[in-house]
Amino acid sequence: MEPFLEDSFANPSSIYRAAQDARAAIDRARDEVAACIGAAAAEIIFTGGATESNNAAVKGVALARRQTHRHAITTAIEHHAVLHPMEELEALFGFEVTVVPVGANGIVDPGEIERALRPDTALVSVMWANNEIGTIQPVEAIAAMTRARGIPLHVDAVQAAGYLTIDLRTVPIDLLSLSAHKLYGPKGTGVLYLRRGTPWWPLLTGGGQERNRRAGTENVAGIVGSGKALSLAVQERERRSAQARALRDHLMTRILDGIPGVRINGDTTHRLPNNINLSLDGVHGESLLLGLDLAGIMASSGSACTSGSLDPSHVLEALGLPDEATRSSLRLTVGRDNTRDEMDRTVDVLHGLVTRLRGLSPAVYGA
Amino acid sequence: MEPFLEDSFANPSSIYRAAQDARAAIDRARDEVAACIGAAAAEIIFTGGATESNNAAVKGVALARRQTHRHAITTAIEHHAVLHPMEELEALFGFEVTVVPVGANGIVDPGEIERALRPDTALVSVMWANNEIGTIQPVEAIAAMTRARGIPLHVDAVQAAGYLTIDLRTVPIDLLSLSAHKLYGPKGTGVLYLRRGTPWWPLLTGGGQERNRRAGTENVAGIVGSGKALSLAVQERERRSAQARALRDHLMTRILDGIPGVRINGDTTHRLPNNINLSLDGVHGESLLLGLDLAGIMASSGSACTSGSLDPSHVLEALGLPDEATRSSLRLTVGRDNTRDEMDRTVDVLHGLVTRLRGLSPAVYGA
Amino acid sequence: MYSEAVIDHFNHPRNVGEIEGADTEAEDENPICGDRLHVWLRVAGDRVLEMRWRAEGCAPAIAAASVTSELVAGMPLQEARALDRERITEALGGLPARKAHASALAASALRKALASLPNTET
Amino acid sequence: MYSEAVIDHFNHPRNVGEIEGADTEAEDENPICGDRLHVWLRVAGDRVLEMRWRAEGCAPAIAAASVTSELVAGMPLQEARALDRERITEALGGLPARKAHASALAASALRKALASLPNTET
Ligand SMILES: Cc1ncc(COP(=O)(O)O)c(C=O)c1O
Ligand SMILES: Cc1ncc(COP(=O)(O)O)c(C=O)c1O
Ligand code: FES
Ligand code: FES
Repeated sequence: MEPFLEDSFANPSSIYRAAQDARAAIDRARDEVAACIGAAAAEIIFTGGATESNNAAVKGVALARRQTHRHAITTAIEHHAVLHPMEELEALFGFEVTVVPVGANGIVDPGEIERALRPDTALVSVMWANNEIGTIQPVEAIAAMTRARGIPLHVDAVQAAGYLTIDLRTVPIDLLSLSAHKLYGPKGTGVLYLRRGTPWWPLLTGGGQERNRRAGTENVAGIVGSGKALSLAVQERERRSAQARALRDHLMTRILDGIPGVRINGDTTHRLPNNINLSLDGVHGESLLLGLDLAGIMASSGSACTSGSLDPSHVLEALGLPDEATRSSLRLTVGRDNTRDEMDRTVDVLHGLVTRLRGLSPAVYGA
Repeated sequence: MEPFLEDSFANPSSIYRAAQDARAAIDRARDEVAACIGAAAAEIIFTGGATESNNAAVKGVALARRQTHRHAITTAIEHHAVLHPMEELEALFGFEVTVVPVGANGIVDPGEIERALRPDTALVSVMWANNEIGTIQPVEAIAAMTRARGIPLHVDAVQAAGYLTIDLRTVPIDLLSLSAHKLYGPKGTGVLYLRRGTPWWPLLTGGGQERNRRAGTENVAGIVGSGKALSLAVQERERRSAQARALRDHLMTRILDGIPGVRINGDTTHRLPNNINLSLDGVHGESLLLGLDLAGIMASSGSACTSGSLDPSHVLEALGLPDEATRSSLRLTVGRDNTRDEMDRTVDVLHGLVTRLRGLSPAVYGA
Repeated sequence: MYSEAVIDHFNHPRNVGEIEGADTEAEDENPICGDRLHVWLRVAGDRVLEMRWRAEGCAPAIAAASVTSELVAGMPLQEARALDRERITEALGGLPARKAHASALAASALRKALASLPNTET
Repeated sequence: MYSEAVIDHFNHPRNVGEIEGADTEAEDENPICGDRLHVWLRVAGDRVLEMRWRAEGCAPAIAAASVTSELVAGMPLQEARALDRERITEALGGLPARKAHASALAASALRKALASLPNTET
């Protein structure tokens, strides 16, 4: 019987017995997530998504250190949920932010980060793997450098978590963002790893939840789902990676062999096993997406006009791609449930579509 | 068939057909919420909870206006998710914050707000109804004042939504926080009403979701549940209010009649129909909670040591209650599914418990 | 997201190709998006007889070119000169707000071709 | 959240009450929480014979007083003087971190009572 009271009943930080189950479920999820990345449970904070994790990480460290440190470093291919908070540090707090470029292969040179370090560098934020081109960044080398200088390092591992080994006992990263919804978990819930002792100014203040590091009644269902999705993804990592790689490589080989005028964007070896990013001469990415979508195949593009904004992909621009190549870009991501037949069908649909679209063009391609 | 790609599949801002359903569901929820409070759908932002709504509201307006306005006004009985962001404005941006006191009845005098207004007041934040003592604030009078001076007004309506009529066509509030989980909806999802044209600096930046006012992949399930819970609560408002009031009044009368040494905290008429807040001489709130809990009855207390923090309730302190009264306070909230029998049983359990605990005391009470 | 008409024109574009010995032709480009459109027209007296086109661009840009080629067939020159993006968007059954500019390319390429016509009438 | 022992002592507190003609007694208060505890002791030779108490406070403070009254019955004075909050917490089967200080009141009230004993031994 629970005559009273919806309020505390719903709130897993309350002391009541009815709330104990929710509390215990959250604690189990915390243990699961911690185990996935070699962290202590007390270092895991649940958030409302990877965007919040990234915002909280960048602003959290910078604001905590702002009185003595007014410089931050990131790379040109970060997610906007890192880049925009960095711009806020400039606009609101007079920070200087060094945005380190990447090579034409979409990988940052740790030497460039090292050269950008200053005595007043508050933090460095580098993603583990890029969401558009799948390139894997040398975070181990960067972590060694930042740790040696006592500078907190934030890593956006949203895309890496399903495919790469993340062991924070061996890689001295201080803050790490994760999201379960890229791993078949619920949307609108995320994780922030915060190494013990990292300077911290909370993004959300209010109640004392998450040990005063993130206020707000917890999304219990989302947290439980996140714990499950992450630990399942880690358990299955090797199998899923091998499977994705086999399918991806098959798809890529068939596209490169069968369709003329195609180039790959981003490094081909230091790359997530599930990602392909191509530019297809003379076709517009948005037209490719629609054509594929009409055939039941989902993809994305770095072209302007596809994302709801009119800006082309800042990631592809950072590789130094010409406008045409960005406009004609196509990203395909291999999922857990995909089959080899689907890869073949995708190549066929894409081939037909590209041929048809090039046939409409005033220019002559691959003919 | 959805061979590709978990990524865009999961993301309701993408252009793909598979994402259209999620998008449409979010839009329906937005319409539902807007209809509940007399707003336009475009003025509704979904957040990760009322804590985020409050943080976003206070910081969002203040940061947008910071170059010309460095003053903010709030009251002493706001939720910490308003008070702590206010403190951040002081610490990070050199704001001055006027915390207006309340009367001994827990209600703010609009004249006090008026006297606190300055030419550089960036915003005013006043809650509609208090979560501990249920007192209802004169937000209409305050809104008329702030509107006349062009100062944005934020109202935390989390506790009010289920019991009071909220019609933003007639009350010129500029920002309003709501949460479905107080209304039997999901946890970890909230609503922020943002009147068209209100100065805005987003708390979460990144992708362009929610028209650039709140970045991050949306918690689709939570949003849908929130829309449902809120619109159901509004439909049932009169019935639920009448029912809660009848039960609450019965409970209150029986307690006052049956148990000596009890006083009511907060105004008895301008008060939510579901809330009781008492102080019971000579017993410790935390002991009452445990005793009630062991009998299956949930309650809460403003005593230190019950909330996870060691601070006694700032709300009860703001009423000017002596320490003993805060320590011995008990909040009972009548829920949707409660019955008259449960009220009677609660009085009996409480009576027995108070008698027993007073019997342990070195002092002599009500004997 | 797109209307039936846009998808139909995207899948089955009408009047694609060149016109040998066209009375006028023009190529235009949307400088922001990079979409390109080349149109060829046959004209007789004060009417457009036929429009053909080639395009490289997004789906609504292709659909806009296609529907424009249908709209102008047999259309008085004066009316064709006044054909604006709103009318093209309407003929497509509407466009999402952020793609509304896709019709502009078709309207401007057509206008450009008509402008270079030897001025026979009026 | 609370151990079985805490709940048992809260529901069935042992040795509640005063001792008429006690050998010593003392009252103490936790200044932060406002919890109050009064203890009465009977002592014979170098042993505590009996402790009785009255308390106003939170559940673990009540349970701590109760379990302390059991612990000290028959205990050598020297051992009773050394009884600390850790030992009381242990006897309660542990306390949640944020309530760990609840045992302190029992330990300090006991120590205060023992300190005011006419110093018979040593
Ligand atoms: C690398 C990376 N970081 C952060 C995010 C933001 O995640 P969310 O939209 O779930 O908040 C994404 C989402 O696409 C991402 O790919
Ligand atoms: C008045 C009020 N505002 C804000 C909040 C914060 O809500 P949440 O914990 O869901 O973020 C609460 C929750 O108790 C509340 O009662
Ligand atoms: S991309 Fe075609 S109109 Fe912008
Ligand atoms: S309230 Fe009892 S120990 Fe703090």
